[in-house]
Amino acid sequence: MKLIMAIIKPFKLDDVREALGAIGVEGMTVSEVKGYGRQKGQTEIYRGAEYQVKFVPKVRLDIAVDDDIADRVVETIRDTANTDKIGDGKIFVLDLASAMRIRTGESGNEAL
Amino acid sequence: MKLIMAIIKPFKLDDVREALGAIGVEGMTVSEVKGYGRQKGQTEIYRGAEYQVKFVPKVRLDIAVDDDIADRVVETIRDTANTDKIGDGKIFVLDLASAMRIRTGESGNEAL
Amino acid sequence: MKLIMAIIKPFKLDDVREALGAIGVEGMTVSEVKGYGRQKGQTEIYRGAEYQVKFVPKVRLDIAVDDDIADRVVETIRDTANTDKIGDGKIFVLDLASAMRIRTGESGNEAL
Amino acid sequence: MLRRLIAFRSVLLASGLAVLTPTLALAQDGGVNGANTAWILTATALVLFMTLPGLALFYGGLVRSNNVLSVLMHCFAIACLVSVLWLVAGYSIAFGSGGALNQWWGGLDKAMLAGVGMDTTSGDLPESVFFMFQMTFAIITPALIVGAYPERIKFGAVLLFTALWLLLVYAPVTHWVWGGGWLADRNVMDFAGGLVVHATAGTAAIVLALALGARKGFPGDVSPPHNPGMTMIGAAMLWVGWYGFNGGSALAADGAAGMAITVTHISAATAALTWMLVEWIKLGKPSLIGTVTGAIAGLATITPASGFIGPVGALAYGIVAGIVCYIAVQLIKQKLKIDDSLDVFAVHGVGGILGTLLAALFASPALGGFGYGEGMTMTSQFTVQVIGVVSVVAYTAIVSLIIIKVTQAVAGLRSSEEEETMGLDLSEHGERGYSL
Amino acid sequence: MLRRLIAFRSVLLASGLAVLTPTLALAQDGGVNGANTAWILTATALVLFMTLPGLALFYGGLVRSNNVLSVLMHCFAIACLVSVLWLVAGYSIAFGSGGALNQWWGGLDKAMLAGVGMDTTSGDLPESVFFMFQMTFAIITPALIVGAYPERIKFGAVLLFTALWLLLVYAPVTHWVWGGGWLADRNVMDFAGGLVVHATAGTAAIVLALALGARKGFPGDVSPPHNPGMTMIGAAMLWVGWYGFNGGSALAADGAAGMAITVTHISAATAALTWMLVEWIKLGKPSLIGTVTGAIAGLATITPASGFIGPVGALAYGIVAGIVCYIAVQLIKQKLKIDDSLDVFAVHGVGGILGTLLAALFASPALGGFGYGEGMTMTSQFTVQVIGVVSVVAYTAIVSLIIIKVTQAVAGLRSSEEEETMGLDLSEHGERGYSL
Amino acid sequence: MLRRLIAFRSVLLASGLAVLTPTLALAQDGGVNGANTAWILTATALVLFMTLPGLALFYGGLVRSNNVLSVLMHCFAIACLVSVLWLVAGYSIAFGSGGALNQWWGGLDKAMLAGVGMDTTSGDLPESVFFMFQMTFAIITPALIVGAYPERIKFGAVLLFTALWLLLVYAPVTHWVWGGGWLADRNVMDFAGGLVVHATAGTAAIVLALALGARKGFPGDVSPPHNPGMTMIGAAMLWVGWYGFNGGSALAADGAAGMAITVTHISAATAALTWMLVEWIKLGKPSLIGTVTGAIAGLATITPASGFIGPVGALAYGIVAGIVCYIAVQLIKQKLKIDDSLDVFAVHGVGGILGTLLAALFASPALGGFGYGEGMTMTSQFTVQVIGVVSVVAYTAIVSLIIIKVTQAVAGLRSSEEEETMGLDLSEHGERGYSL
Ligand SMILES: Nc1ncnc2c1ncn2[C@@H]1O[C@H](COP(=O)(O)OP(=O)(O)O)[C@@H](O)[C@H]1O
Ligand SMILES: Nc1ncnc2c1ncn2[C@@H]1O[C@H](COP(=O)(O)OP(=O)(O)O)[C@@H](O)[C@H]1O
Ligand SMILES: Nc1ncnc2c1ncn2[C@@H]1O[C@H](COP(=O)(O)OP(=O)(O)O)[C@@H](O)[C@H]1O
Repeated sequence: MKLIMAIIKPFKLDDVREALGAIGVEGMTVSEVKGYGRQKGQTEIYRGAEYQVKFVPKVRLDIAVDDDIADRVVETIRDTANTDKIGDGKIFVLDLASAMRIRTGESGNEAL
Repeated sequence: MKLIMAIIKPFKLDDVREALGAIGVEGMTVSEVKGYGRQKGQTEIYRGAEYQVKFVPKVRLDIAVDDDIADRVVETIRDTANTDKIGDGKIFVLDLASAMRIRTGESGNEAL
Repeated sequence: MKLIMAIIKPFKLDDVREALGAIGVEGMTVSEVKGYGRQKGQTEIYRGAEYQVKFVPKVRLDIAVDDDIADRVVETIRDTANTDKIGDGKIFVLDLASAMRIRTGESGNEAL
Repeated sequence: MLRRLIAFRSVLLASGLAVLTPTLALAQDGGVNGANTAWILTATALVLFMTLPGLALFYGGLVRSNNVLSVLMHCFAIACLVSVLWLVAGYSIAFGSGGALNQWWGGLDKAMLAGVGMDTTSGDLPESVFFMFQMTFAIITPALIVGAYPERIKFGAVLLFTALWLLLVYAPVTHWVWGGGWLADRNVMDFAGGLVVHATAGTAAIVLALALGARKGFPGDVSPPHNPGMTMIGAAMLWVGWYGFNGGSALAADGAAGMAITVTHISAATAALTWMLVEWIKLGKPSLIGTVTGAIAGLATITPASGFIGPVGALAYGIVAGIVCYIAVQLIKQKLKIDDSLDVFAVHGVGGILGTLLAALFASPALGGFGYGEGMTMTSQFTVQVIGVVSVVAYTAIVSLIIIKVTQAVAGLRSSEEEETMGLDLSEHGERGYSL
Repeated sequence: MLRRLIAFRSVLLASGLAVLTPTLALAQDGGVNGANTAWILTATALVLFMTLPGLALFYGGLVRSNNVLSVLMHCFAIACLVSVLWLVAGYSIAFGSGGALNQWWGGLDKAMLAGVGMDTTSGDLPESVFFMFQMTFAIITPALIVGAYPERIKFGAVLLFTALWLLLVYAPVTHWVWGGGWLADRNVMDFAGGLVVHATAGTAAIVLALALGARKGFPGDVSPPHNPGMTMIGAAMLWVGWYGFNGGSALAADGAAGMAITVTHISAATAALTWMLVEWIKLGKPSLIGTVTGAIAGLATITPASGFIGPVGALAYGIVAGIVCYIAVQLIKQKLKIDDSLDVFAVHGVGGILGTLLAALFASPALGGFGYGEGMTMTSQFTVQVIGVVSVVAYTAIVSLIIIKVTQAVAGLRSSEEEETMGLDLSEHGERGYSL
Repeated sequence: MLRRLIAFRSVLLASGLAVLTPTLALAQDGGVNGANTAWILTATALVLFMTLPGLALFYGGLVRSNNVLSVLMHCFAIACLVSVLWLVAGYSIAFGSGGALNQWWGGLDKAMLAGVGMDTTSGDLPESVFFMFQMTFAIITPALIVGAYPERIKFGAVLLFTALWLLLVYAPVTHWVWGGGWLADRNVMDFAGGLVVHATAGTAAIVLALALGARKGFPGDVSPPHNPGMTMIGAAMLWVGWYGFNGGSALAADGAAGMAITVTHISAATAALTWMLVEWIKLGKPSLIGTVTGAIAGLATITPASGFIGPVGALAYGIVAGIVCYIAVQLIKQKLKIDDSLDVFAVHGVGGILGTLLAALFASPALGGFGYGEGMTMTSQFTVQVIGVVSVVAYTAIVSLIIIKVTQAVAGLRSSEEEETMGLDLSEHGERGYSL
């Protein structure tokens, strides 16, 4: 199993979720995060003074998936979250040692 | 060492923390996350229009532990966070390459 | 590649970000988290009743880096985030199976 | 000449209420009545408070969190812009004596308050006080329209539309009804602005909503109100301020003002409870936003009638307002799919029109009301009310549409999709609502 | 007949203050005094503002973030419900002339404001104005009780309890004290509602808190106030509105009103500083919530005395209120472990009772006060005050308990544990407070 | 003796405005005018509302989220402290008759309101009402200074500085200008507090900002306002309350009050639009915070002139205020790098001084104003205004500096760096602003 961690632009969340649903991924966990990278944050101006907002709001998806479909999930996220503009984000893949569904105690692929 | 990442219902947080304390786990890091899965979010109605809240508020625990007790930690979370209702959440386990305590520079099990 | 996950004190965020920039790490993802550990939260008092805040606000950095510089990144965080006081936080290192930049589709070290 | 007061007084006199205790003993011709002045000064502050910050909060809580500042900005900037224009020409168009054209507008004699000093009076009030009191009405009317276009309009369009609309719609209509124009001559009953304020704002709102198009995602996928508590605070302030709106429209600190706030309050309370019950029965839960919306519906609906009907009539007004405005919201949003985003027409337009028509009924002494003007009967009054509603709605719709076309040509109406997604706070004003 | 005004005036006259400058020259028998009307119209708006949104915010900031809307909803719905009931029967029970039973209640003669028109007067005010002013008191009193039961009560129970309580407790007690009933006959001193408002609300609150049981986790593990700034805003609005509450209770724009707001303000300021200092000394830090709570304690405490005592007495009132109410909070919550969640009894009940008793002392000219009614001395007055407190508290406690039992049987009192965990905003109203 | 009123009236009389409609018919010597009393009671509530919660919110929204409660606490505690001190000595120093030293201060005759009862009058108002009205001015002035020192000052220092400053700066300067002191004798024009309120507060603010040093990270790296909506709400409340501030300063419900609120409102609206336009042109976007700051600048600037100039003058005031205060903010923060954190001097100090000087110009009937006092011309008046500004600013600066040194020695001024990083909410008050 893999744990796929994707950092994407917030307004792409709904699209990505739907695209993943279409290929059979029904569960995921989402967090609001702040990204630092090439893309710079907005400048805000209050009473004439500039405030450089150093972070850019991003959304992070954590998705545990079976090894079989990991590549397809990565591709799907890539295709859907892509806007060809700087700051589109990253997809990281980690090996998952084990997984368990709390409600049933099932583990492995059953748990996802 | 393992990094145990558990997604649970928010109101179970205190119980889980206490149960883990009882088996010797004193440290953890908690984030507020939103879960997508079988459990659906609440419907809210404003002026007669329905708003389907697509996410369910969840809490995510990240707990770094020695390999020895990893299984016991997973079991304890499972037992305490379980309500037998849909949406109870998941426990994922990852291998941890290394750990360090910033204050002292200790590493490995000492750092936890 | 490694995924370095560091839990630090919020007011150290800017220092750490700058120090990492100085050694060539330009990207990272930041989340606000709550820490449980040796350091205890603030006590608040409202109308004479004590409220023990059990969590301590922390900031979590997720940084994907090339294996080469992983150790240097860990050391840099350690040095910059250290205040010699309890609650300075932890640095965890995980192995990263793969990485991809959404915008370009580049993968591996190119993606970071 | 203060036709509004005179018109109102004559209504009372004609209906046998001439025995109204004379509180005006102090005010000889041209004299100032200190007590009435004290109350209208207060009422002016109360009505300003309705917009700043009442209405701004009421609307601000209903939008997404990344548009809250833009809504506050709309209300604030409109208040400023209207104030200046009211001085420059608006007041004169509304309350000047337009000479030969007096049926249609008040002319420009009083532009820049020409000839008005500390000792100039209007009725038994200093004219400066009457000018200010009326200005707060001129402010809130275009501010009500803000509810039609949040989350997607350009800020420049808000300003240009408002400026033209104030001078070309609000000021003339005010003259017709309160300034001695053709509807006043026909004895139309509009105590505190069912036609002048709510019908005009509601009509303009729906025209603008249609011209602008719906928000991205409407109707199925728009975000819920980001802060219902803010909306409740705004509603509470509107309610309190409405004492000045309707009570101040008596232009005196007397029993007419007291009765006006009584019926106003009862209608608001009844409509809120009614809306709450409807939701409870239909949806299973009574919501805060529904309840406070009901109160505003009750307030808007009784506004034109608040000087003419009694407490029992006010109960009826509240029940009708709660049910009809609730249905109107569902109809316009869900059936007609018009994104009048914060329901300006359904609440204010429908309420104002309804209240104006029902006034002809409930003014009847048989229904606890205080009677009709000289020579008027329930039927003749109702006819006049219908004429008033139709002409004001039609005029407002047509002129608003023209103004919208001009605005679109000059300043553009709608933000880009990217700006809409980002939220107007950042895209139009460069600010964020909450850094918690 | 306006016994309250008369009682108060006679107190002043009897104490040698007959030389009060006659501001009432305009008001012959049955005449309306415009200046007084202007002030009481304003005071009515101010007191409504205390509940909507003042008290709602004061309480709303103190609960968990997922209960904030339910608290606002309680206050808003209570305001609406009481308004309608006040028209239907409440006002008549409180201020009607009850005939043979006038010692106990005012009867139903004035139900639906029967016989009250624009020109009906009460003293030198239009009766509609007096009706409205008193209505705002009737609104805030059951709204104060909201602080006893947040985060765990069913919404239906709030409505049913409030309706019965208004008619069976508030209205009769008001008649006893201000409507010409048996306590008025005994010259009880309660200028603006120490007994009528604060003692009744506080007593009902603690009875209800006991009947309902504590919140989950109380006392060790409840959440801290989710928004102390909101509480401060509410407290500020309550303070400003209290000028209308106590200053309006003079029912005139004169030196009595001026002195009432003076002592009211001084007591609030002093009590806030006192509470702040107590916290600073005892807990090491002065808190915002403590300071504003002190101000409210000072306001509640001086309310019954605000027409009878002088500025130096007000300083003493403030110090005593700050210390005694602080101790009362600790005692009830920490010692007795009663979850009167937002300290209604400790602040309002204790404050109102304390202020009522101390009034007998500080009304003494020797202590800077303005004296007693005809034939009264400090001792005889104190006896009357004790009788007033004991009877009002006992009556309120007993009748409230019966109402609670009825409510429990009809509507149920308490939410399920799951609903409580989820928060009442979602479980009872289907809304969320913040989507930031 | 009420020199302020007399001074003002004489200005009017001398300038040929003696025909002001006599609204004061009721008030014989020592008599109370009910209408004026009603209005000043209201104005008192409005001005209190400006600080609690208006100014508190205006400032609270501009700081970081972990300092919001400390700012609210500063305003609230200052209000309480000043109220008690105003009773104890402040009012007497400002408005007592200081005997031989009356040019400089009012002495202690009226300390604790000695000799003031319900029937004591000041002009045609009950003295208690005048005392309270003036108290609300005494509250807001030191509260304005809060904007200079947020996020880094010790709470004890706030209290000690405020107490000394009220008695040693505010009260004497008030006596000079409004209490019959040396500047009143020279016919200085300051209708509602350009010198007394805004110049003193602004001057003290910049001295304190210099003594305290800048916030960590200033200027490049401070956090943006955490809640601009809160700031807008506060600004709206300040605007509404300002009707009481400037309109109440007429001390009567008459045409002078009406004209005062007219010009006040026009100046606020114009300055807001001006500031908005400047930002739009210079920075590409009009911001909410800029716009509301402009309104406050317009209000502060017209304050000293609001009884002397006409509506066209008010337009000019608004434009000048918007531009000059905008430049002043940039100059002080960006050029001089002085961390007067919320721009107290740039907005209130500069505005108040500017308005005081311009009053000599725009009072001219040729510019639509209402003329000068007996024997005064534009030139002689301007000279007096310059003397007033220089002496008030110099006196305030010197005495404030001494008070700061004393405060530093006794209580310490500045929080530790760790406390500053943590935020004053937790470090000084043990509370958190938001638990959402
Ligand atoms: N090395 C990294 N480790 C973790 N997250 C990163 C890293 N680099 C970038 N990110 C995340 O990816 C986001 C997008 O990166 P950015 O450099 O702005 O654009 P792009 O990916 O298009 O080059 C950042 O905002 C940050 O959240
Ligand atoms: N594949 C997944 N990867 C990551 N998180 C998941 C995944 N599936 C579910 N989750 C998380 O677990 C939570 C519970 O899952 P859900 O399907 O609702 O219930 P259950 O686990 O009882 O079947 C979700 O809200 C989500 O946060
Ligand atoms: N076992 C653990 N797993 C994950 N996070 C941990 C663990 N132990 C501590 N932490 C995180 O590190 C932070 C600091 O730990 P703490 O014990 O307070 O101080 P220190 O690291 O100085 O001994 C905690 O607040 C928590 O966020």
